[in-house]
Amino acid sequence: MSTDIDAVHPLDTSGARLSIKKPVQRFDRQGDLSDRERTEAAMRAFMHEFGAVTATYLESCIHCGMCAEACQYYVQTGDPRYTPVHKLEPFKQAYKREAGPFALFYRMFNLKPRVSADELQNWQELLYDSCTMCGRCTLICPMGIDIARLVGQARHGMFQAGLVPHELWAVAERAEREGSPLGATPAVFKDRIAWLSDEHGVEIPVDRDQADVLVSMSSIEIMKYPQAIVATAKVLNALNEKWTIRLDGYEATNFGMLSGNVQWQKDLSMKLINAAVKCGAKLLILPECGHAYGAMRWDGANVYGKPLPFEVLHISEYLARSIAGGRLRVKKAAASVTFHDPCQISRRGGATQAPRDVLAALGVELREMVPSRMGSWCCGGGGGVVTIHRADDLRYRVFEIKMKQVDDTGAEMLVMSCSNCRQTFDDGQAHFKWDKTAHSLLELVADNLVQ
Amino acid sequence: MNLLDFARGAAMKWSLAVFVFGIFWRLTGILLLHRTHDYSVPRAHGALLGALRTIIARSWPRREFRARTAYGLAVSYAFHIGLAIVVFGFVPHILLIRSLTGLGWNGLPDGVIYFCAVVTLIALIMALIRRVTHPVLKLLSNFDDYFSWVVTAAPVVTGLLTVAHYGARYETLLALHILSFEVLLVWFPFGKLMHGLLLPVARGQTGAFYARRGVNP
Amino acid sequence: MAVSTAGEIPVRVADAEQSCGSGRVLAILSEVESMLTRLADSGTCGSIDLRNLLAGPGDRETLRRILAEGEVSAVVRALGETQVHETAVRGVWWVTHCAEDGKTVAEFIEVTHVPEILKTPPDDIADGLEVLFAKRHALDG
Amino acid sequence: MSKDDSIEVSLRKQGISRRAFMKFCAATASLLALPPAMAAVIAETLGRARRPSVIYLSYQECTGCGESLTRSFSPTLENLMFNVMSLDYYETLQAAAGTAAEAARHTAMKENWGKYLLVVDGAIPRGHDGAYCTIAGESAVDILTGAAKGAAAVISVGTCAAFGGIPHASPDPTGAVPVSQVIKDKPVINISGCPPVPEVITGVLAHYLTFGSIPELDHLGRPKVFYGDTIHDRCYRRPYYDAGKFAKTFDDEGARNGWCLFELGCKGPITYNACATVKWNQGTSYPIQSGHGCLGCSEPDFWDKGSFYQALSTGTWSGGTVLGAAVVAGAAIGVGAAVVSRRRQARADRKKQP
Repeated sequence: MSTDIDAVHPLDTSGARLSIKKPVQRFDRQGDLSDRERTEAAMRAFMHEFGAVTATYLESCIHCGMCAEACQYYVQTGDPRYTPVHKLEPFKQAYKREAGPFALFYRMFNLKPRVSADELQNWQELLYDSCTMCGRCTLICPMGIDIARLVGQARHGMFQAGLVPHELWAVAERAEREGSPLGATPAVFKDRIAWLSDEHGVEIPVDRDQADVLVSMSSIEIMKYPQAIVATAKVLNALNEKWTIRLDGYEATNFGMLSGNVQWQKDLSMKLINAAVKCGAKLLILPECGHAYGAMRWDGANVYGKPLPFEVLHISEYLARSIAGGRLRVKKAAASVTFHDPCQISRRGGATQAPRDVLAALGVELREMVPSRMGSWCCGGGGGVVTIHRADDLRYRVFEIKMKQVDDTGAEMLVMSCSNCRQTFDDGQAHFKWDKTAHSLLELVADNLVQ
Repeated sequence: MNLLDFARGAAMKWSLAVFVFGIFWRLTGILLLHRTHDYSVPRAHGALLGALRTIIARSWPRREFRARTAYGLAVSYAFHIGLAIVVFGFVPHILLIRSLTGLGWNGLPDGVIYFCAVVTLIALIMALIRRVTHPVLKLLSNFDDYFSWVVTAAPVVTGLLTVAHYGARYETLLALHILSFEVLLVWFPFGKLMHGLLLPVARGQTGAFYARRGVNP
Repeated sequence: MAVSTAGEIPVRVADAEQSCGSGRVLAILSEVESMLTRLADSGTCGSIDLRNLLAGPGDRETLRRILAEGEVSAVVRALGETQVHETAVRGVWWVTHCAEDGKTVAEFIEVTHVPEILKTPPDDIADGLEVLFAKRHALDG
Repeated sequence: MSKDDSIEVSLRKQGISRRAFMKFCAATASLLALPPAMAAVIAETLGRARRPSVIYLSYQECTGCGESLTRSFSPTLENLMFNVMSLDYYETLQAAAGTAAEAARHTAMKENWGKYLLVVDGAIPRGHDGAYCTIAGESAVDILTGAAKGAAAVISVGTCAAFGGIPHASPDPTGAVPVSQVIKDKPVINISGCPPVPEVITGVLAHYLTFGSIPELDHLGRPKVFYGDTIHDRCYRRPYYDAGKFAKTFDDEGARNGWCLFELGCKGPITYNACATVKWNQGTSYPIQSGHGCLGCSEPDFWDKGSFYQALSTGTWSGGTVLGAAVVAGAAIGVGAAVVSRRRQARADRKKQP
């Protein structure tokens, strides 16, 4: 008996301190489905994804392994399991067996066996803990396979199988139930607004019937960086916008999307869309949040099933546009700055130039990280990974890349436009006792407004 | 009927038939699966241009990836270019292409072809060594990878033996060379070699998808 | 272009200077050189059959021009002419066997003091004696 | 001239000098690609040998091979060649006819039983019990079988005798077969070619006379000394092939410059014969030197291997309809596969809803 335990948890005598080697990766399960029910549920969800575009990607992989070289998890650990396309193995196997052109033969001769619950469980770590869907692999793939998008699709099956890391499942479930993943319920939010309005002496309109601009927030901002709300209000008031926050639709984060629940993703997006439609907004401003941009700017209309009747802008885009139009004036802020590109806004969202235009208007010396913009390294907290506690060690390892990048610029100030990145930076700063603090682009602008 | 007659006759006919049959099967089987309409407002127009740009630009890695991919890339480029030169530059091959398609062009001197074939073979061997030693490639590789390697390397080896008249009589070597290529033709649509045709589709759809977002992937 | 007579057929005579076979000519020359060395050192004779060596148009002319004509020329009349020439490279002979219609049937380079065909065979010497005896007998008579 | 004389004695009686004989031996050694020093050995052996009896049978043939044979060397040397043999039966050349001719054959066979050389040109029709070719009421198959019984060796001259040749070509109405399919218990030397190079025929005879054995043969029964290399290997135009310079038509600049004829369908690379070295008409030329690609006539079934003008590296099939059908079938199955997958997906979606 004791030998079994020793085999599962062998002594690690090679490290700096003596310890037990990391146990076999644990996985979480939701619900009490049987293994068979779990795989069948996963298959049904996978099947839904196998359209022509996904099929082309899954057919095209040449097993060249280049995607590993773009992935922060592989680069930092050298563990081949973190090869991005390997994370899709069960998804790919399901495709070949169920929907590909030769599926009939794969099934007839069992050339590709049925995906098992064990496999799905083993892949939980690969599809969640070690993938932020940052899309660097999409950029390197010589066949142009959008691996990050496929990981998102594979998560749909994982959710249906009830095989999501527990914390991520829990925040998603809370978001669906309470409207916010982090306890920023309408009541809590309302209290916060009232308090912030008093404290900072800014007017924050709530629940206007009619408004040109609807402002949404991230729970992370509401709960952890409430200054962002004040900063937003300052900017919009300075611009004399007819704007509002609505308590029936304010949450921009979408943990339904990150965890892989299509229905919850839709529910969360529809709240925001309905609120904007209700107040006749011409513009929906998304907060400093990366995945919110992907969920609303690019997926919103598809969830809605038709083009959205309003424009969607990330706050950095809104700032850049306002400054370019001469409506918003900012003071020169003398400092050297480096800017962290949030993956979903920059590499996968296309709003890469806007924050740089804003920084240029602020007159700061921008010291770009190498690489930056499209090729930028992820902070390691995206894709819901920052919520998963068991992934902390791995996350800190990949964060080392980011710290080195920032240090190498020698810039005095670190700026970004994503509160999820920001909280990942804050956590990394605390863990490593690092001397760099992450700042918000929006707050930097708000602090330097010309009244 | 000897081996060469078989290779030039029935085997060529049926291998070509399987080749086109398989290609159409696989392409229609993939491309006719369902598609969804994207209702999001594009940041930029020119999805087609984006597709074309990615189809071409993705042939070369972005600056930030170059150092880490240089070796694998050099090896793959070596055998891809080598194969292209040998397949499209050697006069007997051009004649085959002309007899099938009516298109012809001038060939390269044999010395150049032999050199390229040897380089190609060396690069293929290096690629194989890398595949069986590199932890990532070892993990990813399956039967398709190794079999596709064999059917790609076999025509190069038999071709070199044929021009060198080494190992058997010329007509036997020529027959084996043609047959080995026919095996490649038969395998092409069903394995990873199909990436030759899927490449523009996969790159193109990514290029078009991100061009809408104003991203140049 | 209609060709009505043989003379109109556009024929180009291969140029010996641009012969593709010059590599072969060089190979023959080096073989001749090693044979000549052996002849000088140990008296061993050698010969090269040119049949399969001078395949390209112009090869023969090139080789002949290089070796050039020497001091000795002889003709053997037996079943057609056999021409024997010493080349300018002494000890190197060019032997051409022709049939009665003048066509070449075999061609050799011989590296020797005297080519075998010039020497009188023992049987023929006996024949010679008989002939001489007959001629002298006739004069005596 | 007595049959019992040695070859040397019989030649001397014809007034052929020793020098002339030496010259013939030198030419023979050269022909057989033997080292020049072997001429003396040939002279020695031939000098002492008895003149062998040769019986020459002709079946489904055009007499091209015989025409070729009688043009080996120049007339004088050719005479010499025939003079060292005793050609006891050859319908084309012999004066005798009818029953006298058949009697001559039977006499020669009886007198030289077990020692004579049997030369055959033409394919043997086996269809309808050999009814397509009979001589004096006897079928070709029977005559050949009978004559072969007493032969020391059998020589098939020409592609028809060696491989079936044109009579055997599709659709082969007479069931023509090569000699080697009729005679299984005797060594058969195949001297293929349509016709064979004359010097190759005489060379093989000379080899047999000199060494008393059959030369080393390749897997198709052809003497390696003449059929050991391809035309392509020995072609003087080979450097152009290696340099990638090809004539594209028979009257373009490349053709006039004497470039390689591969693109014009030359079968030199797969044809084993001595044309490029021995050449034709006393070493004057050979097809490629005269501007035409090799037809591959010394190879089996050369007549049925597609156009003479189609390059070797191309296919010999014509199957546009097969390819068209493959496209349609592939697309149909692909569409079917996609439809099936879509249905399965729709079913999965329905199951997912509740």
